[in-house]
Amino acid sequence: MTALGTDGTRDAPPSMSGRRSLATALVPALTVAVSLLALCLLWNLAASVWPSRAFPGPAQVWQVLLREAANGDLFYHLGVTLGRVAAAYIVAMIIGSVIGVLLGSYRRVDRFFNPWVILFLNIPALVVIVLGYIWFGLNEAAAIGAVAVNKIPNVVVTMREGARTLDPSYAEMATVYRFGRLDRIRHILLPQLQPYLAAASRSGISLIWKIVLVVELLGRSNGVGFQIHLYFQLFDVAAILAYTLAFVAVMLFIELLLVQPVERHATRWRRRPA
Amino acid sequence: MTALGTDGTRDAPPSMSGRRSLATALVPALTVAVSLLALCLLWNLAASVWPSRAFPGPAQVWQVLLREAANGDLFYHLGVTLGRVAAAYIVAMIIGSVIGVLLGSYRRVDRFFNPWVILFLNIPALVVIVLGYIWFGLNEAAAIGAVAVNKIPNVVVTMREGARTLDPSYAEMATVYRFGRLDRIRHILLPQLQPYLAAASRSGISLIWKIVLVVELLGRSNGVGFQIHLYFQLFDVAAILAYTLAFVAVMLFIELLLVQPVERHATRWRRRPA
Amino acid sequence: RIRLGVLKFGTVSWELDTLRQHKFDAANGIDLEIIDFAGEDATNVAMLAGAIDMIVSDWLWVSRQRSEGGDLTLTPYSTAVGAIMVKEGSPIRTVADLKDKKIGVAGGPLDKSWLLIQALSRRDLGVDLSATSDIVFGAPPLISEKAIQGELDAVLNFWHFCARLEANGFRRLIGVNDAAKALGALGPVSALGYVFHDQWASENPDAVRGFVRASAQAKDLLARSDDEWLRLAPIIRAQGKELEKLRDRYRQGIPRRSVAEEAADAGRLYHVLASVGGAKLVGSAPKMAPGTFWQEPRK
Amino acid sequence: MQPVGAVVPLKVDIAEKTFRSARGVSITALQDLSFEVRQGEFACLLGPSGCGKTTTLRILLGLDKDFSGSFQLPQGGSNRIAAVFQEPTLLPWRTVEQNVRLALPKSLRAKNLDGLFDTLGLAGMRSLYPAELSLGLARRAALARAFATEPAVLFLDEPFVSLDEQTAERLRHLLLTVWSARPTTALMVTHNLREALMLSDRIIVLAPRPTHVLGVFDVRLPRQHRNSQVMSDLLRSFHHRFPDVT
Amino acid sequence: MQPVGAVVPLKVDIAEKTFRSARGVSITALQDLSFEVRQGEFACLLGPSGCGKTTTLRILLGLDKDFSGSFQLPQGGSNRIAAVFQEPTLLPWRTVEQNVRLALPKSLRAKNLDGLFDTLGLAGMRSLYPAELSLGLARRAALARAFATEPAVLFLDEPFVSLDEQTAERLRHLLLTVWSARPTTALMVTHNLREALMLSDRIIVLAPRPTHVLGVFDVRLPRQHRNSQVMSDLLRSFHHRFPDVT
Ligand SMILES: Nc1ncnc2c1ncn2[C@@H]1O[C@H](COP(=O)(O)OP(=O)(O)OP(=O)(O)O)[C@@H](O)[C@H]1O
Ligand SMILES: Nc1ncnc2c1ncn2[C@@H]1O[C@H](COP(=O)(O)OP(=O)(O)OP(=O)(O)O)[C@@H](O)[C@H]1O
Ligand SMILES: [Mg+2]
Ligand SMILES: [Mg+2]
Repeated sequence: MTALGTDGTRDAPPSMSGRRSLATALVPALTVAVSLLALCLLWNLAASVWPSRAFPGPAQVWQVLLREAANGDLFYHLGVTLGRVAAAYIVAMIIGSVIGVLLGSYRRVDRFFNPWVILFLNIPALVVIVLGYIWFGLNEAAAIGAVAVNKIPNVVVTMREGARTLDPSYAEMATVYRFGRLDRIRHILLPQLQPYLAAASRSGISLIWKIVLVVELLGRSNGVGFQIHLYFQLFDVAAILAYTLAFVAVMLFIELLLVQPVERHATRWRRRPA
Repeated sequence: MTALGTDGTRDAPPSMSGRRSLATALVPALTVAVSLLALCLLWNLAASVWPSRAFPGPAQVWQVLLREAANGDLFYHLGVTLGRVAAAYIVAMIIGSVIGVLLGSYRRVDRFFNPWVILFLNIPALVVIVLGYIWFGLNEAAAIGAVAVNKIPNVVVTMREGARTLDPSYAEMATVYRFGRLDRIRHILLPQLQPYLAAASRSGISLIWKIVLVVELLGRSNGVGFQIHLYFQLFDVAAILAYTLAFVAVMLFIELLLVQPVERHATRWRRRPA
Repeated sequence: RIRLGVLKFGTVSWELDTLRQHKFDAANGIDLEIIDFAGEDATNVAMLAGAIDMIVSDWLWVSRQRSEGGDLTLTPYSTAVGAIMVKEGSPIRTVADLKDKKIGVAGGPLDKSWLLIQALSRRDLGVDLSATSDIVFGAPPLISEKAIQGELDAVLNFWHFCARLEANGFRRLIGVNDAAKALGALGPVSALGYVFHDQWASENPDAVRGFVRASAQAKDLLARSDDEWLRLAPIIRAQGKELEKLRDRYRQGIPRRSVAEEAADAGRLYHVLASVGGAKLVGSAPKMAPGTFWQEPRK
Repeated sequence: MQPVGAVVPLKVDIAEKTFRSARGVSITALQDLSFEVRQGEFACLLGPSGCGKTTTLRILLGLDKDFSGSFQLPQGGSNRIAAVFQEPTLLPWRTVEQNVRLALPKSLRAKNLDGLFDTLGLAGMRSLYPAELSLGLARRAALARAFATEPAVLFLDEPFVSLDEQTAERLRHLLLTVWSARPTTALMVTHNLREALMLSDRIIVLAPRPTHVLGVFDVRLPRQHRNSQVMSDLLRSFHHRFPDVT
Repeated sequence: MQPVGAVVPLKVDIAEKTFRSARGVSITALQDLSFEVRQGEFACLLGPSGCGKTTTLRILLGLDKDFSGSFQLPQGGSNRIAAVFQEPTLLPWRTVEQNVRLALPKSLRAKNLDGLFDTLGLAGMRSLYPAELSLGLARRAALARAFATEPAVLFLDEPFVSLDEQTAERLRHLLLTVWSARPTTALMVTHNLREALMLSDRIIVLAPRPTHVLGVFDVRLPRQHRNSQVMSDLLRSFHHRFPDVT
């Protein structure tokens, strides 16, 4: 469906477009590298200015990381935690988005359920997790369910705001042209909700990971949260940071290789700053 | 503004417009009352279907609430916690919004700092809190600062999405008519960011409160989090729920008496569902 | 077959590792499954969720559960308790010197050790420590770290944190056991015990008996053999002086009295604690719940 | 030319339509508005700016149900409705071509649109996003969307503004082609009297707000006979009947 | 009528302006576009839809800096610029009156706007939000905003579409009043040749995209003499010079 150049629209000369695609591929990667390097330097500086057992430098953490990676612990616990994060994330995003869009679309329903949302938003993670474990046993389902219940109200709140800002003229156009239910969701609803989905996703993953840490502390025998709390008992901050950074690295990879390309593709229609 | 349909509802005939103002004042209050009642009933039902020491019914929790209120503990700890939540909230929202809008507006800056955002987003609360206490001592400033640092990346992520969706034509209009800096922020920027601010605020307050709980657990000698963990060690779920609900009640009051009226006023320009 | 939930790298796991390493479990006809958790609270939750048969906890908690209708009971594990630690060169010499000092307390205001110290100070010195000193509650590792940093003048921490501090230039101001003795206990009382349900014990009497025997054998070995401690060093995560201190304190903490004696002392302490901690700590029961200490049923 | 089935006209009978603004002001847009358009007829709505023309179309499109009165759409044929809104209302996140195809019923999705895009001068613009179009191009894309659906009823709200006269003229012819290819009832809002006289079978003249029908001007002449001489006569007779309009 | 200081014309000299669409298509909108408008003059830009008129205005307004070439705005006077965009571009969250007042410089904020709103037929609409206006009303509000600022340079992008002829005529007179009250340089985009002939001192005729100036048509007659007879003559001579346009 690419338009060939007709009446004055001409495609870029191939030589130009060749260099451009190389540049567009390299510049972001380079920026990220420089950015991470700067971060490491800053960290190193801070660690040498305030030397403390509680704040090891990057080299120390790197050693621990290698050690834990070598004995396989790192990958095992990271894998388990990532699995839990992914499962809870999917459950929370789907349920939360559906509820959020419904509440944002129907003012009366929202008025009724708003106090519930506020309640669930503010129940401490601890309470939900303990109740989950006690009711459903110390198993994965309870753990993941508890995390999802913790996160869902946050998704609801964000998606509700998104649904409230939907432009009615697009929905009207869809009504006139008798769009099917699926087309409506795909072409009218989701593109408008995209920024809210992105916000809910990014802060969502991080919130879920933080709750998974608590869940693992309170009733699982593996996972990064389990390890982090063990090392906290020993006050081994280097190990805590090693596990944290391993997770952050995974997130960074997902962000750079998956989320950002998808997002760029989804938002390329936007008028960019000149 | 319905998402999936445009079916309208008939408005009241004009003769009713006098009664309308009374109704608009009463109906929401009534809805909230009915909603809370329904929630209590559901809770009661659940508590009697799955009776467990870990899941007391509303009556039991109410008694604990009265007891704690009578001996003054409730108000003292609630007050302390609310103070911390408010302080951390203000700090996090201001700093986070500024950073978020900057990152959303300048693509290069964003590309550079995005890895940092992801890092800070995913550092476990525990790590930040412990480092905060270690560096800055076991004091209020460290506690509030640690909470703010935990929350800021979330605000950044949401506000960044908001800044990315800003409609350039309004900014262009402002440029042509030489709007001052303040006018731009007040009349161009903030109204467009309002839904993102609302989302960041609502889920923000709840996140901050949850982190304050951890902060109070790890190194403060008062506050709701301190109490909750005390009761958690005794496994007194009724008391935990009592403190939780006291906080939720405060939030509900703020929401209904402050946030919602302000929000209604700020968004009355939106085309409402017919 | 026993499912035992413990804090990984906690002191209990040292004993259990020895127990398993030397096959004391099989020797006593039990099949011990150890489930690691990352926090003390986690083991409590797991117990209440029915996922495990046995955890390690303190008798006060057991008593409270019992008086609220639960059927938990315990068998002594260790009498080792914490102490107030100060820096070697600190001017603080007695409890009276703690006035106006900044004291870090691990756990919280309802921590048993803290209450005993308070009771002692009130009785002997007429001083309410929580009023005259600046008390900071916090997580045990954080409190220890802060003591080393020097932000806190004195800390009350759990025994293994104290042992590590001792190896790092701290000295004991007063041990909680000293306080307990001063307040009427005749000997060291096991702060912690293996906790399980009465019902489970009566259904699996052999398992409990076998476990108690196996535990005793392990303790015996740990009391005798220094090599065993060297073997445990990686789990304990300590070496040299720190390891020796931990070993010595652990050995001191091996319960040597009969269950009945301990139960009687615990009952006495209960009164003291109830008077200081009030209903908030012990619940509505005026006395320690009978049966808190598990008595081997006579055959 | 008519399909099987009863021939039902477009029948409008709106007693009142009142808006209540956010600040509480009541604005009555329509009052006792009633007119009819026979099936297969082309009618124009002519009225001052702000009188309630868009409001009327929105009611007929079923987008606003909060009014008193009733209306009836023509029955028979494919029953498909198409509308050209006053603003283009293209989905900004879909290309021009996608915008047009999405509005098509499943059976027409794969339709060849080359001719349509060519006539509209959009041939090179199919892969552009709406934000990359000029306003005139966007309007043409909106027209393409409406024409492509082969509707039985066609509503147009000032479709030919923001276009140069040459392009507008070409599009008017295209509109007539689309309209006559199939039995189509068309209702078009316009401020351009000449356009109305050239295209329509009847012109419904509206009063200022709150609007009602001032009168109906029927143009009975076949379209091919409406040359510039005839147009002058038509204009004169229109001005004679409605001296206050334009 | 001219203020003190050198009289500098509006001078446009754009070598090229090329867009790159999101899908990678290159679109050259302007190529070798150069023209001049003397200070205090009223000029019209006339060109086919999509040729690059809006693009030109955006460059002159300083909203698009990514082009090769240069331009110069007239100097002297208040130096204030006002623009009527092709779409109203009102802030949806501010009322009509707030929209107008916000665009005023601090010194004019408290100005009495009753007369202006009256002439524009917006008297009863001051407290409405833009979403509650018809498109024609919204355009008038945008005109009110531009006129209220008393600009030294005024850019208008098809300001009078979506308006009935009567209203449009009234607003054209208003525009001339505003323009002549103070030394104002005006550049207006329009597709309406009659409008251009009636209002302007010079008409700049543009070619289709990539656009450049086809020719300049100067109307030297004072405006009060442009009666319908003169207009016909002007039209004829315009068509003679630009047979392909309109
Ligand atoms: N949502 C609304 N709330 C309040 N008033 C409204 C609303 N929508 C329209 N109006 C008012 O109704 C009247 C008719 O509006 P409408 O859009 O139908 O006019 P129109 O005839 O299409 O005008 P134009 O030719 O300018 O497009 C206007 O005065 C407008 O201000
Ligand atoms: N952001 C953009 N990206 C790509 N192409 C663009 C962009 N903006 C404008 N164009 C193209 O530039 C050309 C000129 O657009 P412009 O808006 O200046 O036209 P115009 O003369 O104002 O037309 P109209 O009379 O329809 O408003 C059009 O072909 C348009 O598709
Ligand atoms: Mg209209
Ligand atoms: Mg244009």
